[in-house]
Amino acid sequence: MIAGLLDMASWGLVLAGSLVILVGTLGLLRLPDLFTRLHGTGMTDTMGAGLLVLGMLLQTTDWLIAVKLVLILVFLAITSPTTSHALASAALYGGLTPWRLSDRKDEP
Amino acid sequence: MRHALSLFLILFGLWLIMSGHYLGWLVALGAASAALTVWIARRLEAIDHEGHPLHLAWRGMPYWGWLLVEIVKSNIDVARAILSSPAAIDPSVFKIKAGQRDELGWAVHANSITLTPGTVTMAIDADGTFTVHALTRASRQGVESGEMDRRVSRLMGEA
Amino acid sequence: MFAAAAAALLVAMAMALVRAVAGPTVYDRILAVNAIGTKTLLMIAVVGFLTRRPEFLDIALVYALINFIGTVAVTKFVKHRHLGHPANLNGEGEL
Amino acid sequence: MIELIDVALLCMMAVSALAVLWLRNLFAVAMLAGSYSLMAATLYVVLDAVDVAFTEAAVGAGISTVLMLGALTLVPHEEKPSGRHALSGLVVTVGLGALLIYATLDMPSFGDAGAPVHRHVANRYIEDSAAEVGLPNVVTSVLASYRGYDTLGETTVIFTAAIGVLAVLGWGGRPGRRRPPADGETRP
Repeated sequence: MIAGLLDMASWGLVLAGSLVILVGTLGLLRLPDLFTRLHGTGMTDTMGAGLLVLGMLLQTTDWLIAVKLVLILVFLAITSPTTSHALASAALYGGLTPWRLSDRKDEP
Repeated sequence: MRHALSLFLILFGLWLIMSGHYLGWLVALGAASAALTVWIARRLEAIDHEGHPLHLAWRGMPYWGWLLVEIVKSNIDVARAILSSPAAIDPSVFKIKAGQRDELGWAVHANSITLTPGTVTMAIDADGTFTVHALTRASRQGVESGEMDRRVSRLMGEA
Repeated sequence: MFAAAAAALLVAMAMALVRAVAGPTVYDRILAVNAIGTKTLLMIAVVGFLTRRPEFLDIALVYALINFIGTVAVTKFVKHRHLGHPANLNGEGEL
Repeated sequence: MIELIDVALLCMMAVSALAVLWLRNLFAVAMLAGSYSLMAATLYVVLDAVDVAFTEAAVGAGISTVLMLGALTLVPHEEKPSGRHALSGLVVTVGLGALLIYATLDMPSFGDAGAPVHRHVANRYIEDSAAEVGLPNVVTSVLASYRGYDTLGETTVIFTAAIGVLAVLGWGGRPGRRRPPADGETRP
């Protein structure tokens, strides 16, 4: 009974995580410029990876694997904002102008 | 010295977790490699209060919990912005003044802003002014309300 | 279940690859490759569970670090090559 | 499912390889080569070759990208259109490719226990290396102990090559090249 519930919860988490990853990457394709696209990958790195890893955590009984899964999340949580900031600041420094709503005419 | 020791313990603990083998000879090699890394870090002068802010890990539990909820909320916000037509987004660039006193507080604050999807810290000036890019109007208001600023200040023990 | 996750990651990888090919700016490509890296590390974890041998998670951990260091290094390189250009952070007024 | 992952990854690798040929922007080419390596590394993990995957990620996605970027500082960003198509080159490449594919037809199928590689010393490595060498990782035992002299020779060659390259490039001895950071620059 408990095992079945855990299995269902893990199903839900993994599927939700996959969905978040898909939506975030869709943002990478659909959004109009670099600065807005950064938010899409931010979704993948935080909630997408988080839900996916949580779902995997429920599938394992080995504590070593559980610790490694949590470590993946911790590393992502530290490195993802640093990467985003480095990219945004470099793009700003390189003279890229953020897209505004008034630029929409350029978009198909 | 206290920081060097804690760095050694973290590295060695990480080694133990990753290796999964607990023979005496191998564990000794792991300890030696952790010690070598600490020695190199000392030579690089990378060991200090900012290098691995352990004091924040425990005291910050309520903050990390709050941040998690914020991340989930903003994820839903960004997902809605992506899935609805591109007209739903309204990107803007604005500046806020961080209330923290030192660079570590700024780093925590700026990283928290970036970690919540929908807002990215683009630049930090020498006086603690952040330039932030926001995807939607709601995400901009979330940062401008200053709640995160207050919470980070409390986390850093400044307020 | 993990098959569905693997399929989703493959589709996401393909979309990121489209962004990497299409660009248009240098930074878009860096972002796309970074996104592919994140998906790769999740993929390795998922494949481990799919084949019921999740012992290879340390490889995913190492990938997380390589991806991070690589992206920051590339970003730094791009930024410093532009060091001689007039654009700088104090010119934000034109944003 | 695993076969499907293999096929999908190979397709994406083919797409990025074609894009590398197609694109003229050299920076984009360097980035795409990096993503090609990442996908190749995933493929190796799927094929259970974890050590190879790790090397591919470190060398292919890491060091080669850095080397290509280093080369990019010395050359223009755009590839010059050459205008002429070398037909002989195409013939040689396609011929060689066909020959290689023909050669793979003779190879034992993937994972075949009766393949020649699995009938020689491999069994002894797998069964006895833990007792004979005392290391948990068989690959490490093979590289560092059974083929120790071979590895010593390899590392000597690489070390010598690195010293040679450093001697040609010069190691840090160029004053005046380093600029101080501009005002207001933030550290990423």
